[in-house]
Amino acid sequence: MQSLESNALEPTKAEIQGLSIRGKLLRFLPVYGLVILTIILILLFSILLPTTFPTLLNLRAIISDKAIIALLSLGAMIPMAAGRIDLTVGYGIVLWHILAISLQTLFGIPWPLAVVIVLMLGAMTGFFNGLLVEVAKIDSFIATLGTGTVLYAIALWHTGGRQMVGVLPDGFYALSTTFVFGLPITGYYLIAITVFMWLVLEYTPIGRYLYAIGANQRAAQLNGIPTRKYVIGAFMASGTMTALAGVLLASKLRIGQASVGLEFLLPALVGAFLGSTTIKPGRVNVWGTVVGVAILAVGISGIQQFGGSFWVEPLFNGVTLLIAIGIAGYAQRRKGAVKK
Amino acid sequence: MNKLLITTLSILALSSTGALAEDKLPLKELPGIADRDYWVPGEVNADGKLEALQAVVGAEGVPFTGSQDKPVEIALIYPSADTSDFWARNFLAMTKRLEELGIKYNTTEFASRQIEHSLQSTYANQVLQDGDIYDYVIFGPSELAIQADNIDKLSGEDSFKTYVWAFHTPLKDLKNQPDVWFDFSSAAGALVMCDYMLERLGNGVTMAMNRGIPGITDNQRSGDFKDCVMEKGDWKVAYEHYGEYQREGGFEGTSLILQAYPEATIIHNANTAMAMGSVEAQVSVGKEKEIFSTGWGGTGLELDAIRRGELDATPMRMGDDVGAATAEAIKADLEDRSGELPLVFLGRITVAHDQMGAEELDALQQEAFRFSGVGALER
Amino acid sequence: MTTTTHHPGNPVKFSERIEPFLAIIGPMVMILAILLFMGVAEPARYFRLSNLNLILLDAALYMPMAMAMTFVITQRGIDLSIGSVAALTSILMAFLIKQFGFSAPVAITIALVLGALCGLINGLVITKFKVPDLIGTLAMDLVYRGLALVIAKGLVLARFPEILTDIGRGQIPGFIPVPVVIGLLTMALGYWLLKRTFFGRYTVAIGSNPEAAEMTGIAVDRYKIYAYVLMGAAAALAGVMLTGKLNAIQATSAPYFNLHVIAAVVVGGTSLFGGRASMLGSLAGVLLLSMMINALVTLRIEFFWQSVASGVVIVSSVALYTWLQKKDRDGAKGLIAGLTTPESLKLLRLSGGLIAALALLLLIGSLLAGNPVASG
Amino acid sequence: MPTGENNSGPLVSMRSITKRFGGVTALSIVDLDAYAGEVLAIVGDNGAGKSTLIKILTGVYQPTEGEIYVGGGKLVMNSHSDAIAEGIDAVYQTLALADHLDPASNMFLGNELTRSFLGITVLDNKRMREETERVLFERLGVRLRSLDVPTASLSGGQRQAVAIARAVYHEGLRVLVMDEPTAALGPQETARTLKLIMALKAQGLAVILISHSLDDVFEVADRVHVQRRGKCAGVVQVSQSSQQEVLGLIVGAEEAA
Repeated sequence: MQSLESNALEPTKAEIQGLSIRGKLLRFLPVYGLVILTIILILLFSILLPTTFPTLLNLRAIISDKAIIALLSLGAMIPMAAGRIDLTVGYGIVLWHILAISLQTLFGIPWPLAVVIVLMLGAMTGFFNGLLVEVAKIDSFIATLGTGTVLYAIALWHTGGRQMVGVLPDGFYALSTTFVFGLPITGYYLIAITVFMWLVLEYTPIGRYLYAIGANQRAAQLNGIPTRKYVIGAFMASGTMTALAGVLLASKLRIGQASVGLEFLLPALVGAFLGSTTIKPGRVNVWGTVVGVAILAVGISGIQQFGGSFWVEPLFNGVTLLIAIGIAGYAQRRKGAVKK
Repeated sequence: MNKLLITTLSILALSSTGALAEDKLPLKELPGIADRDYWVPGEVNADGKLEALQAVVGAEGVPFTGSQDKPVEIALIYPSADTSDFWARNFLAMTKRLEELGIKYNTTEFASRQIEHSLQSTYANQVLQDGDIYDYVIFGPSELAIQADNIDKLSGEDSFKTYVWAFHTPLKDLKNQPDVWFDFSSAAGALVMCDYMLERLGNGVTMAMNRGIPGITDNQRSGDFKDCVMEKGDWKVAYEHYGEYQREGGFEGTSLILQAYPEATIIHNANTAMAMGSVEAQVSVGKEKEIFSTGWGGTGLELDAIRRGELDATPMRMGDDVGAATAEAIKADLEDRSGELPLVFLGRITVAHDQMGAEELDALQQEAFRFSGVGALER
Repeated sequence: MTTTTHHPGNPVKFSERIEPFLAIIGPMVMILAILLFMGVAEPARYFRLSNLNLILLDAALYMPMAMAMTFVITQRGIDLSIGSVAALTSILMAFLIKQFGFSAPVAITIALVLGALCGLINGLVITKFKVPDLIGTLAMDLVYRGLALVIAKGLVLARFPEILTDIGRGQIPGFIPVPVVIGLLTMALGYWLLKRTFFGRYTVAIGSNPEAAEMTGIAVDRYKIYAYVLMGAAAALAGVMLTGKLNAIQATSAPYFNLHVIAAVVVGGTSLFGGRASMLGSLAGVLLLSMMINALVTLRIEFFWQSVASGVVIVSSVALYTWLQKKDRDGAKGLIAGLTTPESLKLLRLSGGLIAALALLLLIGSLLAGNPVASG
Repeated sequence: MPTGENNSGPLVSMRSITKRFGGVTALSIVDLDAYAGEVLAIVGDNGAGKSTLIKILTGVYQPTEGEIYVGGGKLVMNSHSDAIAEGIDAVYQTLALADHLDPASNMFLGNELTRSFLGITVLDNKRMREETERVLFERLGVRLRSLDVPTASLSGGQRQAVAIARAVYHEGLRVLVMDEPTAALGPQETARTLKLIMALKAQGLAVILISHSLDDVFEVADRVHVQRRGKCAGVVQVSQSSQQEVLGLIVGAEEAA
């Protein structure tokens, strides 16, 4: 299944130099199309809903609501860069947010340790996924589907239909509820992680190698890149990010239950996929992913303020994804046409 | 192969005899009966039977006097895999009450997720196939209309009694009615709540709503309540958000309401999860004292929120009534008194609110969760 | 020179002779394991005609989709939208019957055509927009689900004409249920399509070597679209069967069709990397998953084991197949030998380290543990 | 000297072929002639334009400028199937085989034999199998142990035979292009493949052989066409030349006359 090909088509410097302004615009449109669309949407909603949309309150609501999905998206995009998919981001968050609470309430483990244990478990799950994919050579879709179902089953077994509730230390709640300069702290986590991942993926050999593996694993191998190590590492990173998202979700919800979390899987994947259509079109990338999650957040929030209903979300997610990949596909064909 | 044919025929034969018992329904007619494809409890319950069972359930258990050569076998088919602890509490209440009554029992659970209608259907078929094992089958439909045929099939089986949980509207076109429907009536709860809210807040108020998913439950919890306050108290509804019964949905809806519809001073939430999300959104902008927000169900979380002064009122179910009543029904059946049971049992509902003292709330909670226990569930 | 069917030289090697059946060894071994286990654990209840009926009835729903998905996956594609297609088309069918008084056969036909149309859209998105299958069908899944919700809201449409319930759960007296007949017929159709038609031949060729297929003049895009159209129609058929089975339908129905069907097909030995198709395997895969759930229910085992079991079965049967193939290629190297390479040792050390760290953390945690604060 | 040059005109001629991709010129004014019953080798460095040249000859690419003549008539081809219709086919280095299909399915890929069954056209697998067996043996002298296994399980030479059989099955085949047929083969298999080429030549085909191995070229070819930097660096008769001379042309040490 060649579902995650990496074929970047951002314009090169040389290419840009020779172009007219119109040409440059045409060339950049697909690259920043989603960003522009996001800005247009924000402006549009701000004009139409001047009193309610462009408010600090709304910004807070969007950030505290979507930061976790953005983290999941960023987690999911790491294996994607290496041409693999990780479905455990959706199943994992169910178990991790439950464990983050139950380790404290059922076993009395202090919260910082509980958090570290959950993160470790996340990394281990990622490691296991990596083993299945790279050592047992099972397709990542099936492998992570398998581990995901098992994680989910453990969550069901562990809770037995109960909600995990308990009075938890304020320090644990503070992980997600603190406000810094008027905005939820989760937003700052997101920025920090985004910048860190951006630096690693764009400016270190790790990122180069991951993208190289995603583009052509065989070639990467022949060039001496230890692909196995990097793919396993990518899954571990994604597992840890999922666990982090789970911890933050637990701190935000204060309740752990098996019915929460699975619904994050699709939006998280959609965010990462959307991300692959912008900034660095043709391959998943950090800022693109953030933009992808942002446009969905903005769009859905705006439409809902118009009184949109519960069906808005899937429809908007789907249509946006279609349009974005349509634009990217168009750009790709234009480029292809030039080549022939 | 012939055996199958015979089974098929015999099931057909059974269902036709089973239908006879329900020929007498409805017992009386209430307004709108022609427009409904279901009966409301008042139409099918013989006078006094519901109240009698409610009284038994509210009182101390009277031990079972008969003898059992073996434990009764109970199968539970319900969508408990991913919902709140509603099903777990019912289960606990039933089993604890059975123990209190001195009835020996074995349970087998067939759980699924709420949206796995097909799996539940598979379970129903399999339990039916193993009908010889079970004495009682408790069925919590994933969705009433979708599981109607399975209710019918299970009810048509003679080797066990069929009890339905979480619904209280007997469908008219079932060939076989289950022996008892056990539920809380959201419609009744909506009316209790409506009366309380009008008395407390007066007329002409503007409200916004976090509704669930369009459907019968939301129509009763939110729709009936809305109709009642608009009609009796001339209230206005500024906005209705569908939060899909999710905490996230409640948070989102409330954030939206707070900024887009500041005229709304009351926020209705159609379940606990949304109420918690709603309260959280209010707290995050410091508006929890200005907004009068309501929940649904009076679960421990909601009562805690009321104690913290974040949530203001909620129609509170005596949660363990359903499970306890099921145990009482089993006892009545074992004592050959099943004729005394109503067709529809409704658990008791009262309003818990922020003007109650701590002790009052505690007592209410104690009563509601007398079997499954106040607070987090231990199973 | 006359052609003879007699081949000189060495007799055909055993491994070559079983090659065509290698794909279904995985599910067959698992099925056998279930049968053996149930033969010991609960033979009386598991092995009876009515239970076979139940298993088949459960599996029948997935047969048409597994058939079509075999083609899609063989072409290196995937379709995540089938659950939504099933829901959307059957909702529309239900509306036509309940609200507009269409006769059931007409409405069913319309549903199937609509399903094919959804498949066509998927195919066009993938071939013309050049969108990877995974993303394209994921997007369309959201769109179809959204449309179904727009149309039906939370409404449940129930009580359909008899023909529909016959399709979904009818029983031919003394014989197997109608849906099973339908399911097996679609499977047979799939087998025929795969072996006897251009579509089947080109499906394998496209999945096996897309460039070669293109070079030999095969209209690759068109045949890809055919596969998605077939998939859409099959999903719609499954939707109709589901509606009939439950005698009711809702926009949120059929939530996990895609994963279940993909799992069944992959367990059946069809490769996600394309080119390797096994229609018999897909049938075995569907049966395996149904038998497994049925066995767990018969044993009255707690429900979450279903999840665990399906996860384990999926992964292990794919792993088994991969291992068999690898063994075939690289010579029979034992599992133990594979574990002692320096690379594997490093991995073992890493996992050991992780587990040790975790154990240490848990130990520290329990030392520091205060009283559990379980009350809310 | 078995070149057809003296008997008649060339079977296929390419005249002044130029091919540009965007701003890059891959071929510039190249001529090429191939005669029936002759093996013409094309050699040259990577990027010299060998594969572009044969892709134009086989209709995969269209030339930016220049013409192709077959049997004296001008030819305009829009696709590879046009070339096949004109009797020009190619066996690519990758062999273009679907490894999961059996040899017969591969041999007839895109050109299946059918029969009518109850008015429905279905594939005639039995006849394709028989034909495959016949063609492999009669034209190439190859017998496979089993025709029921996936092509992937055959040896390199056998796979090559299947790919060649696919090309020669076409009755009207006149020109067969072979792209690096021996690149991935061991010495034994290479010898067998060269024998196949000689057999095809004996059957009167014009064989165009692209190869890096001058040993192979000097073993089977009659003439050698040397490509260098998108241009033809010279055409030499094998019988009147040496490997040194050809090597010189390839690297540009001496310009050909």
